[in-house]
Amino acid sequence: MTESATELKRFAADVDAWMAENVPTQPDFLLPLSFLEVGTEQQLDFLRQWQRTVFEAGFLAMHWPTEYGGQGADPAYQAVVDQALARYNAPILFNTIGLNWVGPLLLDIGSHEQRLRYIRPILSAEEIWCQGFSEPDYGSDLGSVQTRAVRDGDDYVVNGSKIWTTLGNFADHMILLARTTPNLERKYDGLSFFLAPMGIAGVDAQPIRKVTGEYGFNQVFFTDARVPAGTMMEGEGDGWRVAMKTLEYERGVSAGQASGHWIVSTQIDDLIADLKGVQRDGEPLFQDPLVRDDTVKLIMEARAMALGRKRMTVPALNTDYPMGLALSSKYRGTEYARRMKLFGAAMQGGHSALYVDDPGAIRGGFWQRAYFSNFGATIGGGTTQVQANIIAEHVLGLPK
Amino acid sequence: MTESATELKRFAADVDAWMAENVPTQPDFLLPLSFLEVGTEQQLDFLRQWQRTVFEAGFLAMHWPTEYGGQGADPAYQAVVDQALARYNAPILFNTIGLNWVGPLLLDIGSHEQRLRYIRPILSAEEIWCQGFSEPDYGSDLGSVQTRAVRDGDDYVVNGSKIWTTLGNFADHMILLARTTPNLERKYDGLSFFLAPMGIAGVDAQPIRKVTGEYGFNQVFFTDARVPAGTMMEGEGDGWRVAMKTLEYERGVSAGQASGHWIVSTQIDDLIADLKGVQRDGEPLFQDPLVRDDTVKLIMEARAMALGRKRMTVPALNTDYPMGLALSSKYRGTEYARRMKLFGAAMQGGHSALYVDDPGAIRGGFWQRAYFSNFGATIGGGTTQVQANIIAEHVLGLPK
Amino acid sequence: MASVLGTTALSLSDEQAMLMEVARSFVRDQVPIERVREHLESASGFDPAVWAEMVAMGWSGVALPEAVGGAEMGFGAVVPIIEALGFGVVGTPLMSTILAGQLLVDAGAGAVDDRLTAIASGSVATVAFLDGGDWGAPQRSVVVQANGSLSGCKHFVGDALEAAFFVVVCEYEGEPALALVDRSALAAEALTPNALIDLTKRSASIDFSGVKPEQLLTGATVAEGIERYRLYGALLCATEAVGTSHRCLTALVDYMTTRKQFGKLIGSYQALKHPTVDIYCGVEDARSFVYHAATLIDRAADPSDIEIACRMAKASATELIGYAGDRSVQFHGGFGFTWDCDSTLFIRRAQWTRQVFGDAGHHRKHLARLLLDPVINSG
Amino acid sequence: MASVLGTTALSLSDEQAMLMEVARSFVRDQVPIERVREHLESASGFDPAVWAEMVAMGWSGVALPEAVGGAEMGFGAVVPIIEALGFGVVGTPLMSTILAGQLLVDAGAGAVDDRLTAIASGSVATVAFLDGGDWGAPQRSVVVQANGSLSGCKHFVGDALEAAFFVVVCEYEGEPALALVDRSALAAEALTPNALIDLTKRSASIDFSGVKPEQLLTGATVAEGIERYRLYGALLCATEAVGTSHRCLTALVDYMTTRKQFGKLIGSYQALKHPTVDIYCGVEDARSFVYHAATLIDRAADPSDIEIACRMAKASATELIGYAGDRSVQFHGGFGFTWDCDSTLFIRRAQWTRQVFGDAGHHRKHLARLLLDPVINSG
Repeated sequence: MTESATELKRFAADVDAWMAENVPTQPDFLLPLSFLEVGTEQQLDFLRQWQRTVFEAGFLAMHWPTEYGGQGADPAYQAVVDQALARYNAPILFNTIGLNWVGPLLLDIGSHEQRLRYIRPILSAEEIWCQGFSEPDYGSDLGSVQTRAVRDGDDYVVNGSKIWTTLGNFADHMILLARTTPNLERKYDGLSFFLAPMGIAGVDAQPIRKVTGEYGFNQVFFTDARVPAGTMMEGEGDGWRVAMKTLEYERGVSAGQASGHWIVSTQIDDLIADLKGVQRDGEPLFQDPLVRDDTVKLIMEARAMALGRKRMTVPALNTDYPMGLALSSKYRGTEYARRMKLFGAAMQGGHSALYVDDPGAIRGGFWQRAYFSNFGATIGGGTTQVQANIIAEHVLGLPK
Repeated sequence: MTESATELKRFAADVDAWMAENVPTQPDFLLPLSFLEVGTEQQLDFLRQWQRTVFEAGFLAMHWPTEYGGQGADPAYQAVVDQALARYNAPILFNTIGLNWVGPLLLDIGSHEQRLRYIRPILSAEEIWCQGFSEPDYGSDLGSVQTRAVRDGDDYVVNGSKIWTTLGNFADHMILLARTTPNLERKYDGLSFFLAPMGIAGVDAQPIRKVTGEYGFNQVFFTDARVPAGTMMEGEGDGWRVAMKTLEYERGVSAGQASGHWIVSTQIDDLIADLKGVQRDGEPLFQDPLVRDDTVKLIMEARAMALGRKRMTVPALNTDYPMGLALSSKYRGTEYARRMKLFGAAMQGGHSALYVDDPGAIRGGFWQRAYFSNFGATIGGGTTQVQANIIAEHVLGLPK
Repeated sequence: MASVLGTTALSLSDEQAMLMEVARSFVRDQVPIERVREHLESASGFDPAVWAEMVAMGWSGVALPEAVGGAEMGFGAVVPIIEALGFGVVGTPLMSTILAGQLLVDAGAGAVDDRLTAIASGSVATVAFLDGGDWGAPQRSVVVQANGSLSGCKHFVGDALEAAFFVVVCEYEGEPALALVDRSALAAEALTPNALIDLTKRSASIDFSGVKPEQLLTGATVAEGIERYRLYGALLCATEAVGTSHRCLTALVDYMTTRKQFGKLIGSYQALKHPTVDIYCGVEDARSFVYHAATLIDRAADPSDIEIACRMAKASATELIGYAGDRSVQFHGGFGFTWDCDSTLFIRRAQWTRQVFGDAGHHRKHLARLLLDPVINSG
Repeated sequence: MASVLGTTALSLSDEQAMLMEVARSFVRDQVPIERVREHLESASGFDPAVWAEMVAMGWSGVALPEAVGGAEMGFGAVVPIIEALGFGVVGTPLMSTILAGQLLVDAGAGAVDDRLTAIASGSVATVAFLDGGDWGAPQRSVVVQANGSLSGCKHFVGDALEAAFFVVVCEYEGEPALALVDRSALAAEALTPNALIDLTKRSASIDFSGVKPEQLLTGATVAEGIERYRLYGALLCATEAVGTSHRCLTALVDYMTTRKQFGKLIGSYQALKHPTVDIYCGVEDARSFVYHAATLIDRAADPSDIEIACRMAKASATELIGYAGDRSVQFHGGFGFTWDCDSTLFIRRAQWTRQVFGDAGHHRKHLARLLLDPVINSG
């Protein structure tokens, strides 16, 4: 074993010990399954405290520069932490827009001052971030953003509305895509990108209730809100390019996220463990040949995706479609998760009819809620159907 | 029982007796599974003789007027015959373009002279018909027909090429869609419809070999072929309308076909009978729970379609989508057949690897050949994908 | 050898057609979806005024004998009514009550006329059937003890809080029996309401231990009645799901013909258009199965034909509503993910429908027995 | 408790990468599909010159020990070669020969070096395995009789007409055994060639009755070797199918980016585009499984990990090529239905691949045993 491998192993042991000690037990209220569903102050306070604890223990942004709050280590160290968080079923690190998109973006193209100003509060969860890209009439179609930002002195006066704004009602800042020049021939050229404060006059976040019955999304209304011109990233008209860069982080095409632990990890192992006791037609569920066949299909799909991630690291096996595995990972992963969670929800017999408030529900109705909740992933950030177009066009070269 | 019901029952008994006596045994060469695959003279002669026999027995076009060769009876009588033909596994009545499209079309909008001239030879199989709609570059897109027909004296001079012309190399006449006026704003207005003779100079049919290894389709080349102007149906520019009328017969939306027995009937019952003896993992095939489940799905699908046909006759159950069941029948039926035949081909273990020339093949490789052959139905006459568009737009009112 | 494709009997009587018309109008005019939504989080889940109107129209007794105040139109007459209610996603105790009434008719042989009379005039009744979560189990764990009182619990008892009395599937001297229990015989704490995924539905667990039934039905008709209850229940849930799936389809088509993305109506994208066609085809199929079963039931057809038809209806409708509900959320995009989108109602109904009276795989397993075994064992 | 997701070992040695490069170039430059087509209806199904070149490159002995003239690069080294041949839809006896050689290595323990030497220098060998059409059966119906001669038939013996000798899976004194039979020991009429659906493949039924094997292998290594033969066979067929499916994908994409209908390239229609994306994802998955298995085999990993990986590879590749071949015919439209379209080769290969060494359902049944039983029995 090389020296660095030995060190990493020792670190993993330390992390393990820390997790055993520090991962909090489940509170008596529902915790969000992902950062998309923080709906109550109670949840917010709990998650804020937990993220701060992880940050202060030195287990967040392991591979970011120390001067901004990171640990200056190899990315492998963060992977070790994230795996331990999943293994210990730890609460999520919820400030995800900040941790995974804004942070990497600032480290990539931000100024030293911007990094100093924004990154540490992201890590400590003192400042919450949200994203203002989608609009009510243009879900996946960012080129058509209508929210206007008009220069007036040192500010831009913003009018319009953003939707599906995760954490919008709790956020201190928003990465905001707005139109600074209307009616250009190339509509993309009229957009600009702001690190906009949320606590200013004229910004109003209205929570949206979801199919799960919970909250977490907002519609954010801007009415003559004065966003300081100094919060613009790059120049006027560069917004599209910056937003596309941000989406690369979202789609996981680029690395650099402070932590991958933004969603409660749900594996087919959990499904088998949770449903082992279910009886179906008088026999244990997993004795039913059809259930076995379906379960094996799901296991194979999960292993195929895991192998695909491994295969990305073997260049000789990626010559035909160099970006293919990466570009298809959201398409594959979110649809797999939908089907797997649905299977978990569906195979409970009568208990499939119960929801989270029923004390008799299997694992508190986890699978039913997870299935519903998962539509956030197959719709948000480019629907499955849009993802299929992206793969067809960018990996296979099929026409638009 | 009403008088007419008693009569019909007596007729059914007569038909039964006739079939028992007259349905020929399987010859020592492959017979076509449908009229789309008549590839050899041997097959042609056999089928021509068989159709003539059925016609002369008075069992063809039972519901067409007697003056043109029909029997002037109720359509129910033809249904009885067709069911008996299927039950006795009789060879197909192969002159299908004539029997099912041209005949009904002439009875619908043809002149008395045209009916007298063409219908009887269609029924007796003395004259074979083919259809010239599709062209190499425009499969399902009939509006773009390029074959030109230019008026010259009493003829139209035709140049161009038609493809997927079933029976084209054996046919005496073609229903031909050609462009008489080019470059119109509404391209549909430039088309005309001919009952074109095939035995004239400048018409050349080249057989096309199919995925099954057999023949049956042709590409037909027209080189300054002189088609008499008198063979035009309706007027110049009416071709699109007449062709659409013809397609209604093809899609089964309108009734009137001389016989429905143009394809070897393949039912899930046959599949079960043929595969009963197959062993799978050391047990009889139909003891395997997954095979049982898949088989039940296919049975249900077949029953659903049969119920759908029955339901078309119950107006109160067709108020929501009045034409829906009819317009979706090709989409449903051909895709069901593909999956069913594939299942029959796939569930034979090692024998699935055999093809029609192997004496050890189950039922002479019927299922493998039928699966391949079935693509003619999911591609021809508007692909499955085009059919889905038709249903979406014409039944549900979704946009183009 | 008979074809596995079997009978294709399918018809609709003038009375059924009339009921369909009336029920559709009622739902359209009286129970718009906004009215349904007002009761999603209430204790009963429905509007008592709506229920009263349904009773006034005679729906709770439509299949009951005239002697007890019913319309004696046959069980098939229930189908167009339930389908219309499914279309409206209307939650009421009608299905529970009709199924309880029919079980009493099938098993009770005249000994329960007072209860049937009560049902016909709007008394809510329900069958306490499930011992646990397994619809495929025998459901015999509640036992009539030597002292005549019951022991054991029943689960997922539909509309239990509204029910005036319960038909409890139980065991008496080793044989299946039905115990009739009046609501008044139960202590309040004997009922534990469920939090169901379908917010238009209600059920509860009930502890019947120590309760003395006021009447006990036994004998051959009971066992047969219970088997028929499983099938009739499957059929009505399938029927309801056909209605709901049809509503889901119309909502989806409406959205797809008005919502634009990337400059085009989303209904023009084949990725949405073609699955919607498959939902449409599924609605037609499941609807055919449902009316096929309704036709056979009232003809007193071969029992195995009725069983096949009911099971096909449930298997078909279950798959349909599961697919329709799921795709409805997805194809509505962001809006589909919100509480305010009616897809929420459809996808939640789909989860409830799937399991109740057995899911598609359960029914196909029985269908394989019914359809394949006779053929493959015939040498 | 270990996760059912198991190991994700996956790597490629430099030698394997080099072989991949060489094999791909060879297929691209030397065996274009037109050359394959020339032999579709010939007796052998392949061009002897192509086979000679493959032997010259050492491919028949790539996994055999150096002692017998092999390259001793491990069985995983076979995978990139077979994948490339799959991409070319090239029919040769390489797979049969390599599997026969590996079975002798696994079961023969040094007693068969002359045969292995012959294989390494290009002698065609094959395993006579199937008693009938059931890949899941024990295959023990050919028996070594008291007089030392065989009784019984084998079916679907790959490349039988080209084979110089046969490794016959049989039974000796109630135990599995391998009989080595030279081609010269068979009368001409003992072989009945099949007419296969895949025109690049060849097989025959062989009646071994009365034939005296020149050598008989018995003992524990034989039973193990036969089990490994089932897995290695599954893996190589999966590997070949990955290559063919990939070729099918490229052909489909080519057509979809050049053919127009209704004024647009057909590749722009989502009804064709999205299923093609699913074929692409299937190719990536199956390819990962294949190289995963190849990695584990050469690491002498836990036998159950190897078994799981091989079975996943076959299950995955079988479903993939079935779907790809079918959609390829459909999406090529009228042209897809013709003999001249290469979809003909793909869809025919798919039918052959599905059944050989067991179909997807067969392997998933075993995977359920391997993956689920330990977990659900662990209390």
